[in-house]
Formats: sequence, C-alpha cells, structure tokens
Amino acid sequence: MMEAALEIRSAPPAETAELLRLTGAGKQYGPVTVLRDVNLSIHGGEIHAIIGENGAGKSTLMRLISGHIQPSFGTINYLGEDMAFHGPADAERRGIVLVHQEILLAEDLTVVENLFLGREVTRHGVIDDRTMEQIAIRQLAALGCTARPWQLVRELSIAQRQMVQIARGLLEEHRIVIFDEPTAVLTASEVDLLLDKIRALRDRGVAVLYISHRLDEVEALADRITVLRDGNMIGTYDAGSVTQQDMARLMVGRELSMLYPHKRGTSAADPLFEVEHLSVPGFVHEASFVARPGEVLGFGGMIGAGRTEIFEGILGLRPAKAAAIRVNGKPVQIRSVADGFEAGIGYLTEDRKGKGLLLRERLAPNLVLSALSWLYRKIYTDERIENAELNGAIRRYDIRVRSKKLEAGQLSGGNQQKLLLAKTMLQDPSIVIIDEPTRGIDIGNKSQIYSFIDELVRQGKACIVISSELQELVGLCDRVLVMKDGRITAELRNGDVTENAVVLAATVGSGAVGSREENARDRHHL
Amino acid sequence: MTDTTSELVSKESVFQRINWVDLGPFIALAVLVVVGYLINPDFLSPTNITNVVTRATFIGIIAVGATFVISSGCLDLSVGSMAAFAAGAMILFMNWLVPTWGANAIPAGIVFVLCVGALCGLVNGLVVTLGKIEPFIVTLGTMGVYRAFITFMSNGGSIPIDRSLREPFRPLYFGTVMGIPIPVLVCAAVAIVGSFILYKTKFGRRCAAVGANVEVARFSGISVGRIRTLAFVIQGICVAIAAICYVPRLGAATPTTGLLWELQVITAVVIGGTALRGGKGHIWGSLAGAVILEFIANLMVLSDFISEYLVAAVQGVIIIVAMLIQRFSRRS
Amino acid sequence: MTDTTSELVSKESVFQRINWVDLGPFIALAVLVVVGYLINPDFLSPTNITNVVTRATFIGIIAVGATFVISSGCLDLSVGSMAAFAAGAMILFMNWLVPTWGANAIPAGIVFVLCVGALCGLVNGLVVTLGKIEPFIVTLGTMGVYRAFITFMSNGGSIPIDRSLREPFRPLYFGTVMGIPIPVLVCAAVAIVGSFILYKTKFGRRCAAVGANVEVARFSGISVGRIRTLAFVIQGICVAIAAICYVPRLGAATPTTGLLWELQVITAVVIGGTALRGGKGHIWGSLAGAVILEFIANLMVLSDFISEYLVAAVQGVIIIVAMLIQRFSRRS
Amino acid sequence: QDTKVIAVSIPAATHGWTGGVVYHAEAAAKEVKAAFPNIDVIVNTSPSAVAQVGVLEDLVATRKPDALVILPFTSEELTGPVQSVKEAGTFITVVDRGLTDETIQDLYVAGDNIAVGSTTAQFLLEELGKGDVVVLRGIPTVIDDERIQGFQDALEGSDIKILDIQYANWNRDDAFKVMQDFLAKYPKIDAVWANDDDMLLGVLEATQQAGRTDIKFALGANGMKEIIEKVMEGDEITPISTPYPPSMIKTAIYLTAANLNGQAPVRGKVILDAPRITKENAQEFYFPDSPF
Ligand SMILES: Nc1ncnc2c1ncn2[C@@H]1O[C@H](COP(=O)(O)OP(=O)(O)OP(=O)(O)O)[C@@H](O)[C@H]1O
Ligand SMILES: Nc1ncnc2c1ncn2[C@@H]1O[C@H](COP(=O)(O)OP(=O)(O)OP(=O)(O)O)[C@@H](O)[C@H]1O
Ligand SMILES: [Mg+2]
Ligand SMILES: [Mg+2]
Repeated sequence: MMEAALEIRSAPPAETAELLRLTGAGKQYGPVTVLRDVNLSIHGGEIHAIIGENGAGKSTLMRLISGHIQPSFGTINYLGEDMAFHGPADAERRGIVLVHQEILLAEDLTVVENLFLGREVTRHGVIDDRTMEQIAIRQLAALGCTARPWQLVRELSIAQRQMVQIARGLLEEHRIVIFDEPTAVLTASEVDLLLDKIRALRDRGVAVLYISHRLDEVEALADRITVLRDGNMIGTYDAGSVTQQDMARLMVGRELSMLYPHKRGTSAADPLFEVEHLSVPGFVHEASFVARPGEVLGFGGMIGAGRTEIFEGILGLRPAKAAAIRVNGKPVQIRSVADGFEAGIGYLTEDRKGKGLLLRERLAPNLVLSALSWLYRKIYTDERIENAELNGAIRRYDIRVRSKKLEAGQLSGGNQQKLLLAKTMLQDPSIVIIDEPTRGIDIGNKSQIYSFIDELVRQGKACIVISSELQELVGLCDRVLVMKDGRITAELRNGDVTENAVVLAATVGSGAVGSREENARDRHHL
Repeated sequence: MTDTTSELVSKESVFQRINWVDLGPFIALAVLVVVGYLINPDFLSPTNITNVVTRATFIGIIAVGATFVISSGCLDLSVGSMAAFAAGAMILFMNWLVPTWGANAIPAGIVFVLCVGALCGLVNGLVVTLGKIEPFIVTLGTMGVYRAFITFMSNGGSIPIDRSLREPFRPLYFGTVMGIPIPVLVCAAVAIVGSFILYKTKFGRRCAAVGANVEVARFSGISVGRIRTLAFVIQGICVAIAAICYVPRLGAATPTTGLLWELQVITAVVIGGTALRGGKGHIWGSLAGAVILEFIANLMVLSDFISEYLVAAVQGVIIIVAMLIQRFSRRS
Repeated sequence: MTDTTSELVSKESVFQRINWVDLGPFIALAVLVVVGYLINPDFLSPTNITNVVTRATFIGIIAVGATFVISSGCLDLSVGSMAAFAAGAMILFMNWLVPTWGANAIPAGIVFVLCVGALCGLVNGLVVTLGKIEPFIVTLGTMGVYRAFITFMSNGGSIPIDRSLREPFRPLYFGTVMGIPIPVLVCAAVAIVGSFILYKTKFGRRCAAVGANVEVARFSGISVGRIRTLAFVIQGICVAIAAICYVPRLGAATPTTGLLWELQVITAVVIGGTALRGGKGHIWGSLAGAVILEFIANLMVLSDFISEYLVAAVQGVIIIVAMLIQRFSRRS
Repeated sequence: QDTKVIAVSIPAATHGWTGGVVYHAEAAAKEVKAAFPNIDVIVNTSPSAVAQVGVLEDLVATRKPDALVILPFTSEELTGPVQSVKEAGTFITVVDRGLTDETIQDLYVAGDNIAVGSTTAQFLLEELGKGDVVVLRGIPTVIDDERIQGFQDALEGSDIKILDIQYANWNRDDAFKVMQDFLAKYPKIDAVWANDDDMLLGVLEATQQAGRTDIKFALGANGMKEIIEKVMEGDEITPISTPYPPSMIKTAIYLTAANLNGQAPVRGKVILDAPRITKENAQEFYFPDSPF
C-alpha cells in the first residue's frame, strides 16, 4: 500500500518566498503524542491543502502554527526567525490567522461585535459602529452570507455562523490564513463564493492553508497537498500529480471501497412519519411531508432555508405549530425531545459543540446521556454498562480515541461527530433524523456512515438526512425535498435527484421541477 | 492499539470511581488544621474538634443540598431564612401536638418539617423554572418571605420548644453514638445519600448535564425544568434536616436564626470545588468547605493576637487563602 | 439582494443603537407607580417622588459600576462594606485636614475617597484575576475585610464628620440645581459616563465579550484579566462616588453603613435586564432597577395594611413580580 | 384636621430586643388608637439607618405627622434628618438613643446603656471580687459600644480581668459558638457577660453542654423574660439581670399621645434607670406576654 505513495512524486519547493517552516514539529498531550516530526514549508501565494483522516492531527497542526498551542518538539520558523507565539492574538498580530473548525463566537453578541472583537474600529476613542457596519456588510455580502450585521449570533444558523467566522478571518490582511474545514456546513453556492475568495487571497500573495474532507474541493483549489496519517506526516505533493483516489489512498493507507451504497429506490410502504402543515414562526411556513420506511429522505436547500428549524420545531425545541404529526399512522404529541424519543424519533443536531456534546465531560457519560432512562431500569447508574456501551460504540462507529478517559472536547472534530451519532443511535429510533451527517467526517469514514444509514433503512426504519453537500443528497437519498425560504418547493425522486435539479429548486423555487403527489399537496396549501 | 487503550481504561476507572478524588479542599483543610495547632495547641483537643465539627454540620447538611442546586446551574439564597422558618414551623407544630401526643410529637414534627422543607424548595424551584427568572432574584425574594414568616410567627421574639419536649429532643444535637455526635452522623448520612444521588443516579447525571450546558441537556431529551425543580426540593429537604438538628441545640427559633447562612453555604460549596456557574458538583468537598469555615471562625476566637474588630478581615483573608490552596493543589 | 440587505441594516442599526431599547424594567417601574398611586395618591406627590428618586441614587450609582462587573462575568459582594469603608476613610481624612485646610478639606476628601475606591476595586480585581478565584469568594472575603476596617476605624462605634464641615457639605445631598436634587444629577452623570464607556468604547465592548464568552474573548486577543480588573476598578470608583453623596446625608459612617447593599445592587442590576452570568450590560435598566427597589420600600411605608413583620415578605414577592413583568414585556 | 397623626419609626425586628420594641410599639399603637379616637398611630420599621432616614422623608412627604416617636439607629446619622422633620413643625420624641443635638428633642425617653454595663460590672465586683471574665458583645453599634465601655470603665483597676471580648452579633447561635470556643480556650473562667439576654441563652447552652463548674456567673442584659424567670427562680449562675426594657417605646408613645391630646404638656427627659434586677424585684420586670 505504501508503494502507492512512492509512485507519486513529492513536490519540489515552490518558487515564491517561504513564509513559514516547521522542522521536526510535534505535539504531545500527556503521554500521548498526537503529532510528530512534521516538516513543512509554507510559501506566499500558494494554497496548501492539509488532508488526513479524522484525528490525523490536522487541527492540532493548525493550532500549532497559529499560536493556540505550543509545540512539544521541533521549531517554527516564521519569516526567517524562530518563533514562539504567545497565544493566538500574538500570532494574529504577526499575520497568521486561523478560522476554526468549531464555531467560536460569542452567542450573546451581534454579528458586528463578534467580527470586530478585539480590533474594534474607533474614532477619537469612540466606537465607530457605522464604519464597522459598512465593513461587515461588505464582507458578509462578498461571502454571500445572509446574516445581518446587528443580528445576535444566537439567532444564526450554524452555516451563517461559519460564514461570520470566515468573514472574521478575512477582515484584515494576513500573511497566512488557515481554514480548518470551512465548508463542512456550507452549500455548493456558498462554497463556490468562498473558493473564489480564497483564490483571490492567493493571487495577492497570501499563503492559504486549507483543510477539507471534500476532496473535490481540494483538487479544484490546492496548489500543494500535505497528507497526515495518525499524527505522522506522509508527504507533500503537487496538486497536479495526485487524483482524488490517490489522496484518499494516501490518507487512509488502503484502497477505498465504493463511497455510496446502492440506492434502494423510493418506497411505497405506508408512511412511518407524517408531518402536516408545520409552521415555525420566522423560519418555516406550512411544511408537510412524509417519510416512509425503507427509504432515505433528503432535505436540500440553501443556507437559511429553514431545514434545521423544521425538525427543531417538530421536537419542541422552538415554538412551532403543526396540524398533525403522525408516527406509524398514529397522531403523536411531541413537546420535547424526550417525547420524540418516546415516539421513536432520534435527532442529531448540526451543532455538536453547542447542542450535542458536553465538551468537559468524559465519553461514556456523553454517550448515554439521552439514553439514561432505558439503559438503567433502576434509578442508579452503572459504569460497567456504560463502558460496555462505549466500547461497542467505538467499535461500531470506528471512533478513534487514544484514551477513553478523554473529555469529549478533546476528540478531533470528526470523532466528536461519530460520538454524537452513536449517542443518537443508542436510542434505537425508528425515525432517524440526521442534520449534516458527515460534517467533518473524512472520506474513509463517510462511506462507513453511509453504509450504516443504508443498513438502518434496510431494517425498515426511516432516515431523514439534512445535508448541504449536494453529492451526498444525490448519492445517498432516494427522495429529496428541497426547501427555499422556509417552504418546501420541490420533491425529487430516484433518478430525478441530480445536483442540478436540487440547485434549481433551491434557488429558483417551486415549479422548477416535476411535482408528484406529496409535493402537489404541499403546494396546494402554500 | 485497542489493547493499550482498554488497559488504560481499566486503570482509570478505579481511579475515577473515587469521586471525591478532588483533594483540593481537603488539603486546604489540612493546612488550616496545622496552622491552627501552631497558633493554639488546644485547637486539636478532642472537645474542640468535636465542637467545631458538630457546629459545622448545619452548614454542611445544607451545603449538600446546595451542591445539587449549584451543580444544576442555579443558586439558592433563601436557605438561611428557610431554615429559620422550618424550625419555627416545626416547633409550633410539635408544641401544638404535645398535649395530646406527648413525646410522639417529635417524630411527627420531623415528618412535618421535612414536608415543609420540600414544599419551600418546590416553591423556589417552580418559580424559577416556570417563571423563567434568575434564581438569584427568586430566592432573594423568598428569602424575604420566609424570614418574614418566622418573624410573624414569633412576633419578633422567639418560639421556644415546649418544656416537656426539651429533654427528649436534646440528644438529637448533644447525644453521641459511640463517641460520635449525632449531628455528625446525620450529616454523614445526608452526604452519603447525596453523593449516591448525585454520582450514581440518572437524576444526578442529568443535574450535572443541565448545569454544564442547558442546550445539550435539552437536545438530549432532559427536562431542564423538572431537574432544577427537583434540585431545589432536595435543597429544601436538606434545610429541613438541618433544622431538625438545630432545634434541640438552642430549643427555640428566632428571627435571627440562620441569618447569613446562605453566604456560608455557597462559600462552602465553592471552596469545596463546585463551580458557581454549574456543572459537576463535589459533595464531599462542600462538607470540607463547611468544616473549613467553622474552623476559621473557631481559630479567630482561639488566637489571641487578633483585635475583635479585625476578626472579619482575617476571616476574609483566610477564606481567600483557603481557596487559593484549593485551586493550587488541584492544578498540580 | 445586497440592496435589500443594506436597507434592512440601516433601519436596524438605528434601532439597535438606542441601547436602552430594552424597556422591560421601565414597564415594571411604570406598573409599580400606577399600583402605588392606587394604594396611596400621595405616592405621586412631587416631594415623595423626589425623595424616593434621590434615595435610590446610592444604589443606582453603585449599580452602574456593578453593571460593568456583572457584564464582564464577575460579581462584587463587597460594595456595601466598601462604601462604609470609603465613607469612613473620607471622613477621617477630612476631619484630619479641617484644622489646617478649612472647608477645602471637602474637595481634598473627595479626591481622596475616589482614590480609595479605585484602590479597593483594584484589590478585588487583582485577586480575582491573578488568583483565578471565583469573584464570589474573593469579594465575600474583601467584604469582611472592608467591614472590619470600618469597625476598627470607628472602634465599633461611629465616625461622625467634623461639625464645621457639616454645613458646607450638606448641599451635596440636600441641594438642588434647578429643582433637581444634586445626587440625582450626580447619578445621571455617572450613568451617562458609564453608558458611554460601556457602549461606546473598546473597553465596554470587550467587557461584554468577556462576559459573554471568555474563550472567544481570549482567542480574540482580549486580555480577560485586564478587562475584569478594570471593571472592578470602575465599580470601586462608583462606590466612592456613592460614598461622597452618602456622607452629607447621614453625617457619619458606622460599621453598619451599607449593610446588605450588595444584595440590593445585584438585584437592581438583574431587574434592569443584565444577566448574572455576564454579557451585555444595561446601565439604564440598572438605574430603573434601583428606583424600583426604593419605590417598593416606599410603598411599604405608605400603605397601611401590611403588618410590620410581613414587610419583608411583601417586598420579596413584589421583587419577583417586577422581574416577571420585566421578562414578560421583553419577550413580547 | 381633626385626627392627629403620631408616626413611630423604629428598627426592624432583627433580634430579640428590637423584636420586643416592635411588639410594644404595635401594642401601644392599638391601645392609643382605641383610647383616643382622634389620634392615629403609624408604626414603621427600618432595617438600617439609611432606610430609617428614608422612612422619615416618606412620612413627612405623605403623612405630615403631628408627632414623631423615633428610636434612631444611630445618633449622628439620624440627627440631621430628624431636624428636618422638626422644621416641618412636628413634635419630636426620641427614644433610647439621644440625638447629637439635644435641642431637637421635645421629649426624650431613654435607657442608660453605660449603666447597663456598669451595673453588671458592679455586681461582679461585689460578688466575685477578683477573677477572669469573658465578654460577648453584639453588633458594632453605639449601643453595644457604650455597654462595653460602661463595663470596662467600672472594672478598671480592679482585680477582675477581662480575658477576651468577641462579637456574637446579638445572635443566640453565634453566642453559642463563641462560648464553646471560649471554653475550649480558657481552662478557668469565673464569669461570662453577654451584653444581651438573647446571647446569654446561647452561652448557657454551651456551658451546660461543657459541664464546666468553674463558671460562677453568666450574666446578660435587657431583661428578657426567659432570663427574668431564671432570676425569679433564684438561679445560681444567673442571679441578676439589668433592664433595658423594650417597653420604653410604649412609654414614649403614651407620653406623646398625652401631649398631643393636650392633656398634659410633656417635655424634657425621662431616663429609665438600669437597676439590678434581683429575685426580690424581678416581678416588676416580668412581662409574660411580651415576645422578649
Ligand atoms: N487537549 C487534548 N488532549 C488530548 N488529546 C487531544 C487533545 N486535543 C486533541 N487531541 C487528540 O489529538 C488527535 C488529533 O486531533 P485533531 O483535532 O488534530 O484531528 P483532526 O485531524 O483535525 O481530525 P478531524 O478531521 O476529525 O477534525 C486526536 O486523537 C485527539 O483526540
Ligand atoms: N431572528 C430571526 N428573525 C427572522 N429570520 C431569521 C432569524 N434568524 C434566522 N432567520 C432566518 O431564518 C432562516 C433559518 O434557517 P437555518 O439557516 O437555520 O436553516 P437550515 O436550512 O437548516 O440551514 P443550515 O444549512 O444553515 O442549517 C434563515 O433564513 C435565517 O436567515
Ligand atoms: Mg479537526
Ligand atoms: Mg441547518
């Protein structure tokens, strides 16, 4: 397998000026070395992609470079000098900025306040809101972000927050800009805008470090690619010389099987889950749909179309009204997530950090948090049972943990996602709703999750997938509902599910694509 | 690799199962004891230690309840006046029963006061969760309410226990079992039950989850309101238990009973290692905190060189130092 | 699409720029005034209103400072005893100067007490940020310390202002400018300066950021410790200003001066709409909160039908109701 | 205009003695209203000096009382505010704590805090002659300060040594704790003085528990009914008390009402003595219905 790596030529040093060089750099947490012996050279005017499996150490490497953590070994040479950054702000002052994989914004402050935190614009010592607002509008518009400057971040969707975070990274001119999975929650059109922005940065001589699990993006964007595996640096390659298959192989260290399982085709069974005329004030207007056992139902749409809100509304997590919600033909009253579990509905949130996991808590308690009531018949808990569950989940979902004593916040992003998936599935729901199922999941594990979803559905469960990744919708779903501005505008089935059709329905709206029964009924009520 | 992991785990879990592994407050306590001994060797005399530890039990018992409330991300300022009110209500109830029931009035009074405590806690909890108001304000309000009740019940004076009940009731504070004062045993029992509930039950798990991150708790199907209300009820029951031990001590409830206990209780909990913003609670730490506070007060009287005017200053400084020791020892 | 966005924006920003847009506490205040009028029409007499508002200024001025501290995610329990200590220090200093300086002792005393206040705040801030200890514990400790200082300075009695200073100093509380009492003007000035600092300077923005999310603030290069320390210093200065208005009112400082002000101040801030866990602060709301508290106390005096013993209960309930009104009006 | 208003401003019932004051004030208010249909009595309590000043302002602004009976929190702090009330033409009766400017007081009814201290000290000098005493004081206020002052001055130069003084906040509980600690600290204590009977109850509980026989006297002050009962029974440890009767507020209200009613023009000073309460005269100081 390693021969594969040898076939590909390592990249020669780029010609432009070297900005940053890592020599033998690594990071140790306690007894565990999570990154070792990285030798990397970053040049102005290049887009340098970093790829690797979940937990390979990509984010750790980026945090090293941007001063969030100090290297345990090796040196960082920046602009010809050996450097030890005193925290991220110091690195930022010297021209290196990191756009985090996880959202790091103050929810109780507005978009503008967050954008300019720590670098407020003032005139004669007085905060200059007008100027900041103008800059914010320009930045957000350039990224196609619909968030408004004085909106509280609390009110934004994850995707909008991600955009704000990106805008924050781009607010000032930097020598090195690092994006840690910026596109994991963005839809195709936003991604395109962002990629254009990144290319413009490169053309201005900025060095861009770019992490993504979407290999097509990497292929389209990167000049050079560095591959990490299990904390080791595998090598740096010229983008032109590697295909997506090569990348995947280098990352995983083995041949990959098919990404998507075979589709099952739309089901004609009686609906397992029916929602009629659901309205979530401010977000969703009169949405009706059904999910059938044995099929994967996708929800597509642009950022802010209201997909997340539909399900948060159904589960009583935000104020909502529905004419009827039926499970297995029986009407159910759902006022809380617990009621949802009772009815067999499991929901996996898109905001794993804010709503999914207790970051300061260990893995086992996180895993069983929502399953406590059925896991334990008696009132007391039992760590043996939990640890057994954790071991099972680690095996089943291939969660890469170096120690089970870790806190959830210490897992890599992708492994957090898998833990969250395990937590949701512990409920054994018959209706599984997954919001952004592969957010931050590497290519090798994606296929695992897809086949896992396939397995669920073949057992006669219904699975609803909200995804911003068009390929995922196309590759995975038997039927796709597309939303625009809080309304369901189209229903696509089987062969009709194509990237074009989804984009068209998401941007132009209803009537653009063929309408069948449910969809027709929907429009009737709109 | 999987092998090494599982090995690590088995070692850890034994280590983790001792949930009072956080030794910080105990180290602070030890330092204090040594300092106390150096200042005045009488400090370590058995009588003194017994006195102080017994005195610490009121705050300790209430602090066990407060650990739940604080762990769930709330705060209860009403505990002091609730204790006074519960004690007053208990005495009035027992005095009213005693002509007919005789000494049986005592167990009846105990059951009654437990109900009163639970009810007071329930009121706090419901107003906080249903009204969606900051617990600080709610319990500040009920603090005034319960305090006013005891003042009203006692006409501003005191509510003494019936003379015939005094003697049979006295052992509950002054009695010992195998040399250990009964309040200390009660306090230990409360702490054991409390730590079982907090560390070994579903409710305890949920309590800490709610305090650590409300959103995650909500998304995990936990009824935040119910958990918090229950935490307040537990707090109320603990206050009632403290009142039961308190009444035999001085044989009366007055409007000054339990004054400023709330501050002491919260301080004990925080010195014990529970964060005020919520999250994991440390019951044994809270107990250590309560003992630390009482030791400090004791030291002030036992030491000769502090002007009575400056006692509060020295106490304040020692509390801060105890907290520093606790933090410091925890970090390393 | 960009067009509509910018249109939306400009509308909103005007709206948002009025940072006292949160009307909740003012609605609660209005309700209270109406109720007060119904209970006793004298309630709205100009003298009564003037008296009450003037009285509210102590808590109001301190609450402005507390808004900074709470906004930055901390808490200051020491304000009451700090006020007593500052007042005592000021009186002693002026009394000492008066033989040589005459009435000039007053401005000198004012400068002095401002320094004392700032210093006390600095101590609180440094212990909190350098010692990394919960502000609750630190300021509980310094509360004892400052209280002990005033007790010590007064030998347990009281520190009266020199007779010759009484008259020239009196107007600072009892004087008016164009019919408006001077303390009210001082309070308004403090609030205006305070809201400028909180809403219009980098420091203010960062204060809210630190309170809203420490991690984010730290990653944004904000020195959390410095911001919080500064917030405590501002609190200290506000306490000193309150002490300046307080001294002419009562002409003396005693060990019981400012007792339990901390609870009133925190209540005022929370009723005013600032969350106790930190984040955005509402200075004008805090002022409204202070006035609400004083109105409630006033109502207790003006209404006849409440037993003396139950005043605290009624006050407690009204505070909770005021908070409910505030929350409710905000939600809709 | 027919009805005249007497406003009564007293500290809130935060401990036994003030509780007694509130009780007697309310009782007096009821009785005066019944006895004189043309007189209305309003009772107001305040938890602090500032609050009390506020109450005065409120009363003047809204009730325009014809007479004010006030038990001030502290002398200095209330002098100015009471003067403003007087300037509105109100008759001023001051209870217990005299104002710094005596001319303001039309009528002054008071106990004698210094005497409370010295009477107790005198007893110890007579009965004990020499020995070691410990003292528990209340909350740092002038009342507390004067009692301690009187006690210390009377003992000055004698063979009775004050081993220790600590604040116990006029609180039974705190007194219990402080006494326990005194007992642990001093192997021999001849007498204890708590400058308030509420505290004395805590002290007695602690000594009883310790079973110490060296303590010959445990004395209090204020004449709380539980303690008076002990004196009447001829208790050996607590043979005397010193009155500082909360009922002085009642006296003041009655005198003021009489004055308003024009029955008798009452001005000047009424100083209640602080005699020794012994088994013989205890009955005079015993009010079984009072909460104090
Ligand atoms: N504070 C920490 N303590 C211990 N281990 C840590 C800590 N932070 C990260 N790790 C471990 O370091 C390893 C690398 O994590 P990192 O976040 O760099 O992965 P990644 O390549 O970014 O993965 P992903 O694609 O899933 O985001 C993981 O195994 C993680 O558990
Ligand atoms: N406070 C608000 N008032 C009105 N509209 C809002 C408010 N907050 C958000 N919105 C809008 O409501 C919609 C919310 O949709 P949201 O972005 O969460 O949906 P989504 O389809 O799940 O997208 P995502 O892919 O980001 O999860 C967006 O159009 C957003 O701009
Ligand atoms: Mg990562
Ligand atoms: Mg979404």
